[in-house]
Amino acid sequence: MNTDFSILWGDPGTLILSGLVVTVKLALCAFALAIIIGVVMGTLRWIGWRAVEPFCWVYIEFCRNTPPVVQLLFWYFSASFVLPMPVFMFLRDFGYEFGAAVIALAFYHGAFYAEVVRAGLNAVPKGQFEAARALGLGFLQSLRRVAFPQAIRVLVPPLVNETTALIKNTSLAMAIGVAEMTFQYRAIDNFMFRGIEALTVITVLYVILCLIAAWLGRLMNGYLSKHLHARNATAIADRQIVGGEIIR
Amino acid sequence: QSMIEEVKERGVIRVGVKNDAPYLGFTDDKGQLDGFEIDLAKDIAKRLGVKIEFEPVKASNRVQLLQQKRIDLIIATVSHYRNRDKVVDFTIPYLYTPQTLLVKKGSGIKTVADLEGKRVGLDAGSGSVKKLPLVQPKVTIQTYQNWPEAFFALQRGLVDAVATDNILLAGLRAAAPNPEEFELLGKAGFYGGGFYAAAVREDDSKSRDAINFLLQDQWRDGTWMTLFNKWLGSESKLKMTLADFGDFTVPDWDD
Amino acid sequence: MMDNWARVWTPANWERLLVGDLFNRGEIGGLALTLCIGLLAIAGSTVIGAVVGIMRASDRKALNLPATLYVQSFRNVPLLILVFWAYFLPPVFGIQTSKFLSVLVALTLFTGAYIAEIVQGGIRSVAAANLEAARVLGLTPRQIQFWVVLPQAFFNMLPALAGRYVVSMKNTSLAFLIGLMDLTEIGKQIGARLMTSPVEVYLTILLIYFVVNRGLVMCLRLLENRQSFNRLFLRI
Amino acid sequence: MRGVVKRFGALEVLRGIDLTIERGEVVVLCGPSGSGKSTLLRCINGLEAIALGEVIVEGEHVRSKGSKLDTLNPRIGMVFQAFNLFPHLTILQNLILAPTMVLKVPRAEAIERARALLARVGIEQKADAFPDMLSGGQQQRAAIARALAMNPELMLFDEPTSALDPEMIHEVLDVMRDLAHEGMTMVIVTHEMGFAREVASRVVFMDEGLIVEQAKPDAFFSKPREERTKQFIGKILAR
Amino acid sequence: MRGVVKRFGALEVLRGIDLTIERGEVVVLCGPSGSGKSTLLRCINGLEAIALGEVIVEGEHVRSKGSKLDTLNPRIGMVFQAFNLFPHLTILQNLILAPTMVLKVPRAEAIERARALLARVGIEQKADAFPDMLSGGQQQRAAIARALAMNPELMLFDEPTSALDPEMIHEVLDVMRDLAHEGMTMVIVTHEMGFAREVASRVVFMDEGLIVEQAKPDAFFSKPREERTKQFIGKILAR
Ligand SMILES: Nc1ncnc2c1ncn2[C@@H]1O[C@H](COP(=O)(O)OP(=O)(O)OP(=O)(O)O)[C@@H](O)[C@H]1O
Ligand SMILES: Nc1ncnc2c1ncn2[C@@H]1O[C@H](COP(=O)(O)OP(=O)(O)OP(=O)(O)O)[C@@H](O)[C@H]1O
Ligand SMILES: [Mg+2]
Ligand SMILES: [Mg+2]
Repeated sequence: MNTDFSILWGDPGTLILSGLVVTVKLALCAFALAIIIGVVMGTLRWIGWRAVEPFCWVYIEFCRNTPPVVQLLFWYFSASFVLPMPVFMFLRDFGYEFGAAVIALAFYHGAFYAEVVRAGLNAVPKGQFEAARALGLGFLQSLRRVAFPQAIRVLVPPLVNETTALIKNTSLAMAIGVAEMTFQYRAIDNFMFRGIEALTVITVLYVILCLIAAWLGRLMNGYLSKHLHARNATAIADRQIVGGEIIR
Repeated sequence: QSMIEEVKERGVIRVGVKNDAPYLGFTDDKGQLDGFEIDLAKDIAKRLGVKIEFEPVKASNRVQLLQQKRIDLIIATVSHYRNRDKVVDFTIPYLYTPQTLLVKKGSGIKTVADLEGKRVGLDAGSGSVKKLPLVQPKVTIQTYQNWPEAFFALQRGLVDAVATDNILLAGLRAAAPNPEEFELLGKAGFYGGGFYAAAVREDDSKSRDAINFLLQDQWRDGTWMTLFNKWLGSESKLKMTLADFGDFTVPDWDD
Repeated sequence: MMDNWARVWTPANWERLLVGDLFNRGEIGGLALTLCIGLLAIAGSTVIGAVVGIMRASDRKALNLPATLYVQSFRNVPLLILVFWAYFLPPVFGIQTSKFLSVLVALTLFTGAYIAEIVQGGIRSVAAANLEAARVLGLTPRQIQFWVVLPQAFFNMLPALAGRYVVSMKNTSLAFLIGLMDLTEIGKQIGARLMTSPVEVYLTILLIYFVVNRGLVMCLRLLENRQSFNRLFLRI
Repeated sequence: MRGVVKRFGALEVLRGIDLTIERGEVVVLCGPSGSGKSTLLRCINGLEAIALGEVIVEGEHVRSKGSKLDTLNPRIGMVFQAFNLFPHLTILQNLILAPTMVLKVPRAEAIERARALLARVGIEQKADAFPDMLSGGQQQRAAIARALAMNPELMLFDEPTSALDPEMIHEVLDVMRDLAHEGMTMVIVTHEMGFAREVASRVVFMDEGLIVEQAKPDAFFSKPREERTKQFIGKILAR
Repeated sequence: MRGVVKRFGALEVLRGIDLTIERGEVVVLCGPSGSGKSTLLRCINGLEAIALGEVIVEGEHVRSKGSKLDTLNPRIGMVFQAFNLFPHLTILQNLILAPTMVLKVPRAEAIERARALLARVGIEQKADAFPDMLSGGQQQRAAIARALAMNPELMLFDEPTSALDPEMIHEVLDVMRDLAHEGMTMVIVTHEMGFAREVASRVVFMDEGLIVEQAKPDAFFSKPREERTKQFIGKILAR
């Protein structure tokens, strides 16, 4: 095996770096959108509202049972049917592949975040929410002041788990030609025949990205346990989480 | 040991071919591989007196497959580029094709110059990924996993043009259910050209020569012409003429 | 729109989607191949996961450390990258692998790391009080592990395990990126052949995946019923 | 409260309850486990929707879909068996949360009132502690104070002492006794019969979703009319 | 049991306990929460290691490192507040697990004995149910049967009724009463003073890790000697 990592100081290195930037951007955008979907959907499911229940069910089951990469391709190629033409044309010139990847990843991971949020809310003892209601607090008030602050402790570990999954899944965006890291690795392999070197580097970079996410999660957990004195919640967390996945 | 000896010993030649290039190498409705290159490969195997095994390859992995000895020979729309010569050995060409653009009718794109600020769809592994920006720096390149996907993208308006070998584009257009909606730019759109050649592993001149001789034999006894007419020329759906190949003339191989 | 569906849903296409070229050329593909990879990976990763998970739950450093290293390194790399490694690295050392094997190995190791975490969590989740009850009855540590901890751990981790199995079934779809004729790749080929209607093709694939994975989940639900599980596996 | 029927799926938990509670009354609800006592309390403040019948508090119908989205009447206080203090807030924050958010009492005023209430239940020095640093009895007293902070017209107690150790039960019952003497209207589910005898103005005995018997406490304990009641009292006192 | 001292970190939970229990005695341990009652029981069967002193059961030292790896004496049965039945096994399987595995009783014989025990505690028809399909009282009776299946010489009960509803407490106390009358040696931590008075041969009162007073139940309840005991009894009975 003749590897030569010094070539990475040249063009391949620049390519990987630009890929890294795209990967990070993609992960951040998808994360932000997915969290919003997750919180809204998770709360809706937790309420158990008859009217929206089937809708939520279909969405979540669809996402849980179909491969993200096929979803990605599906959204990408069908968007021009679904979106109104002006919107589509605007998006297209704006860098539609990136947008499609963000939307597909957010849509997919939003379903998992929703399950995490719901499980977190379920882990807050039922009496807590009832006590808040018995005091006359409104739904949103109870949610914001009582349910979420307690749920969040339970939420962090599985949330970190899902987030690393999201970061890893950004690599699928290469299938629709988003120039992220894996894409750049393929390009380097194709045109410069320096696959092994590039693969080594991006593997390390992915590990670092995932570890950063885990580290941020731990920071957040530390912050929360300092500022939310909630031993009860921790006890619940220990019980509900198996292998970092909340038992559903 | 050279590839050609190995193959004879084994009794099987493993050929990397395309399965998504209409009329060159593609899967028919029954899932069988068929096309011009497939028939060329079959003929080579016949002349070698060995069985043939096809391995569908993509532009993005065909070289690695060859290097890793997963396949013995590539006949998969590989254009003979100099930088590729560093990693594989090319045979003599079996086809020349200019490179041009496929656009929607009425798009207003007539030449490569019109591509300024437009989006062009390409296969992720095709040479045009590097070449097109050299000709037209102000183009946005969007890559796909294969050519048909790039063509869907054109259909759906995700890109304004698909740019590659004329013959591939003609195949894509002809295979589409609505060919009349698309326009192959032809001569005006030519921005380059390439010799399709078979490739064997680097530093295996013995095998390359063997394949070269077989390719020459195909020219001489008319096999090549028959196959060309069957898939691309007069008897085919494409009805391509020499003009479509940039007035490329058949070379005369002597001993 | 309707005739697009008709073009996609032909008997020949269905045959290719479900079994590939099995009948023509004896090459398995499509859903059959996807199931092959998926189920083999599930079986393999469960074995790996159980062993590594027990190692992870142990207090002994010699067991714990390598297990942790394995889990941490495989969980933090995209599966796609692992597939590329499994595909491109062995030939560098002159080892011949097939695409099938590469995908299988990558998927098995990847899923194994996740299952190890689940197994570890399952073991830790058995209530301490329950262990004390077993000790008070005079059971030895080994008996407790085998008859009290592991069965209970199994129930506790079943939902997470089922989730992971489904994920690994979905992950087989990455096989197409190295050109293995799995369901996704066959779907793409049909799309390439028809040269249009990708929406219909992808929807069809999504539907097949959905049905298969939902079915898998439902089968696993049966196990979650303690009664039937007890009848099947526990002979006391 | 008239003809109240409550079902959970096929299970009819309350099978037609008529009960009127006058202002200033202290009603003790008792009955075997599963007889529907808690459910009845929860129907009064609307935590559960009722299937048939009506619940009228101060001339107003309690209309609740029993969904998490409803806002309940803040003038009905409720104290739970499990205290249900908010673990992420200090005791003081627990007390001022609802007044400031629902009644829009200014924060300073709410704090002042909260401190007064804590003093009244005897845990003023714990204002800045978190709930899980308190003993069970102290937590329950804080929970009562939290309910009182909303100036309720009616207080519901669901087995307020059954999660407590014997020694702590006392402290809580003392607080409740004081409340009763001050004329608060209360409905109490409890198994503490001594306490019931002492403070109740009426004892209501429920079984299987129906009110079997109601009477003044003396009459109830000394000469219960129904067979079922006798059995129950026998068992409870036999311990 | 002589001079037993137990520490959790810096906290000295048992501060020198001397206690001798004769065969056939029924000892009721009582005392305020946190006084070390549960810890004492756990030291007797070796669930916790002791720091100083010695515990001798039937002439043998109980030597336990308090680690999970110890195998404990199967002749000391223990019943927990939280039942701790194995949720993945049926009641019958719960009962035969230890006899077949530890005492190597043949399966058929173990089943026979288990059924007899279940009949004795009155839940023979629940043999094939899973624990969580049973009421609390039934679960606790099953737990007692499970302990009895090992033919224990000594039974330890740690607040066996305090997780139960009043009516179920009864069923469990009845089973325990029968056991006492049959001459089983028992150590019981409980707050059920009526029961203690009836069956105990001796009541031991603990506070802050020390035995404050021990006496025959009549003497204990009617004329306690120590001030602390008086307080405690006063509070418990005042309810
Ligand atoms: N949310 C619910 N869903 C289904 N059934 C319920 C629900 N809440 C209560 N029940 C059932 O309704 C019946 C009455 O319950 P309730 O809690 O009112 O009884 P209770 O008298 O308060 O008993 P306890 O003394 O045990 O608290 C029980 O059989 C219970 O199982
Ligand atoms: N594993 C442990 N680690 C540290 N401290 C402990 C542990 N177990 C018990 N303690 C402490 O030891 C003291 C005595 O506990 P123990 O459970 O024996 O009391 P108890 O008399 O049984 O009380 P209760 O009536 O509440 O059950 C308590 O202060 C308790 O906090
Ligand atoms: Mg109740
Ligand atoms: Mg205790």
